[in-house]
Amino acid sequence: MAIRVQAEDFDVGAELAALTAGNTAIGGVASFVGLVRDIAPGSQTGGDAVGAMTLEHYPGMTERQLAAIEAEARARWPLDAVLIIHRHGRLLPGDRIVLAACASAHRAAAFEACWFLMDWLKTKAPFWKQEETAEGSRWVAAKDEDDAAAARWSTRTP
Amino acid sequence: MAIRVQAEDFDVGAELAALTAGNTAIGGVASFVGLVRDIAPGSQTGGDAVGAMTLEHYPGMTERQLAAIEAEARARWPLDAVLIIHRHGRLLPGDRIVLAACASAHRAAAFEACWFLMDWLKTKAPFWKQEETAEGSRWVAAKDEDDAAAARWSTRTP
Amino acid sequence: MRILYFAWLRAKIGMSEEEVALPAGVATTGDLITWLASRGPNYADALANRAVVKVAVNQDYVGLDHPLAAGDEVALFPPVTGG
Amino acid sequence: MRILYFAWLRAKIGMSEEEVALPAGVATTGDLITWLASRGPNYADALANRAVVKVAVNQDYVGLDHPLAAGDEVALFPPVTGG
Repeated sequence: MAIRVQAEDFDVGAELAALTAGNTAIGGVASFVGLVRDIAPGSQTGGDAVGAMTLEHYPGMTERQLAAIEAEARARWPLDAVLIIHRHGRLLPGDRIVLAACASAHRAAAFEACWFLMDWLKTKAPFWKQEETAEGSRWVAAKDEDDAAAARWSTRTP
Repeated sequence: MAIRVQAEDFDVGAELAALTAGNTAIGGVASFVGLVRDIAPGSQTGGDAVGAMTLEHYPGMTERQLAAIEAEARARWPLDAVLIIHRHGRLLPGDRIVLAACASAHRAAAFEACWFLMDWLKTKAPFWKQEETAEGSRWVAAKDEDDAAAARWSTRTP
Repeated sequence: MRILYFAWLRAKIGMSEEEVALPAGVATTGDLITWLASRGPNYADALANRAVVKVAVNQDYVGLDHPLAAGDEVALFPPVTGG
Repeated sequence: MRILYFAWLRAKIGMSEEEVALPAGVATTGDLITWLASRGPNYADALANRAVVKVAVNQDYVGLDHPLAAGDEVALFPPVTGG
């Protein structure tokens, strides 16, 4: 199990290399890196410039939920290694927010599992984004499309 | 366009960082790193240990086909940046073979496009693997599952 | 019972956590929210739209019919927006 | 016309490329393969199973009915196995 919730940035290359080190049965690693965007896509006014973002989280429950999501991925797909790193605190546009990675002998399993991790994480891990714009701070609203993305894994049999 | 065919290894973290540098409209980067496995999964005898692998390619056509695959991905999904690096020459188990990465404002587009790149690359880019085992060298056989994986993108409308 | 508030629920209520004795008649998470909403305009405002209030008990998501015990850690927060 | 061979086709034929003058009667890629297969046992062996011979002309995949011109670069190779 590899779940980390931290304020610090992470080194994607080093993390992915460490994930597969010593296991030459791994055929590939699918990963996703989420970045802070400078435009608030879900804002009601639309397109406001975002100067910074603060990620609040629920210490303890966050790690617990991420571990549950990882366990679900491991139950659904044949994975050799899984990694989720999620940052909290104040971040600037272009900063890395999250890294999800799945290593498997099979590329389809790696891709599906990694996508699943991101979709579930988006709707289940207790993080909340507050954006700073010229008009002040505001909480990012949850997106219906994220609920839909998570829901499609409920009925899917990989 | 970012297509590279090279003998040298690549630094995944540096490549992904360079891919998104200066573009804060990017919400995320989906990527896949393919590695040399120490077992030949598609071998007829099955499960022979692989000591090394040599990747032959068709210089010129390889770059041309990879560029065509990238162009197809950009036509199908809203992508901010695309990168394909594929190595040739002799590689050892655990070595990186290929990196495919897609950056987009939208995570679904990044995941789908990256998966598409890998599936098409596997069946269209002129590379051939020759494995070294205790019984000698042999050419890796193409897999029906790779044809099936590539074919599903023919009818899919993202 | 420890109650935690996050994001705009925390901001509207004006605190990140509080310790409360489980009041008589409060048996479930739904009862707790109804009771909290009666405690003042800040609570009433924060809890006005129950559809956007998520509840966790002892760090697991639960529904509004979840039974409560004295030592529980209850958290109230809006839909999550990480990743 | 330049003809390139890759992977086990190269190994069986015993060379990676050759220059040939387009023979009379060879109008298409299919004609070319039939003609090549008649040139000796190494060619016949390499080209025995046409279903696993891929053809590219000027670095694009083509079928067996593709017309040939004198200056073409033709490549014959097995199904690809990169990635």
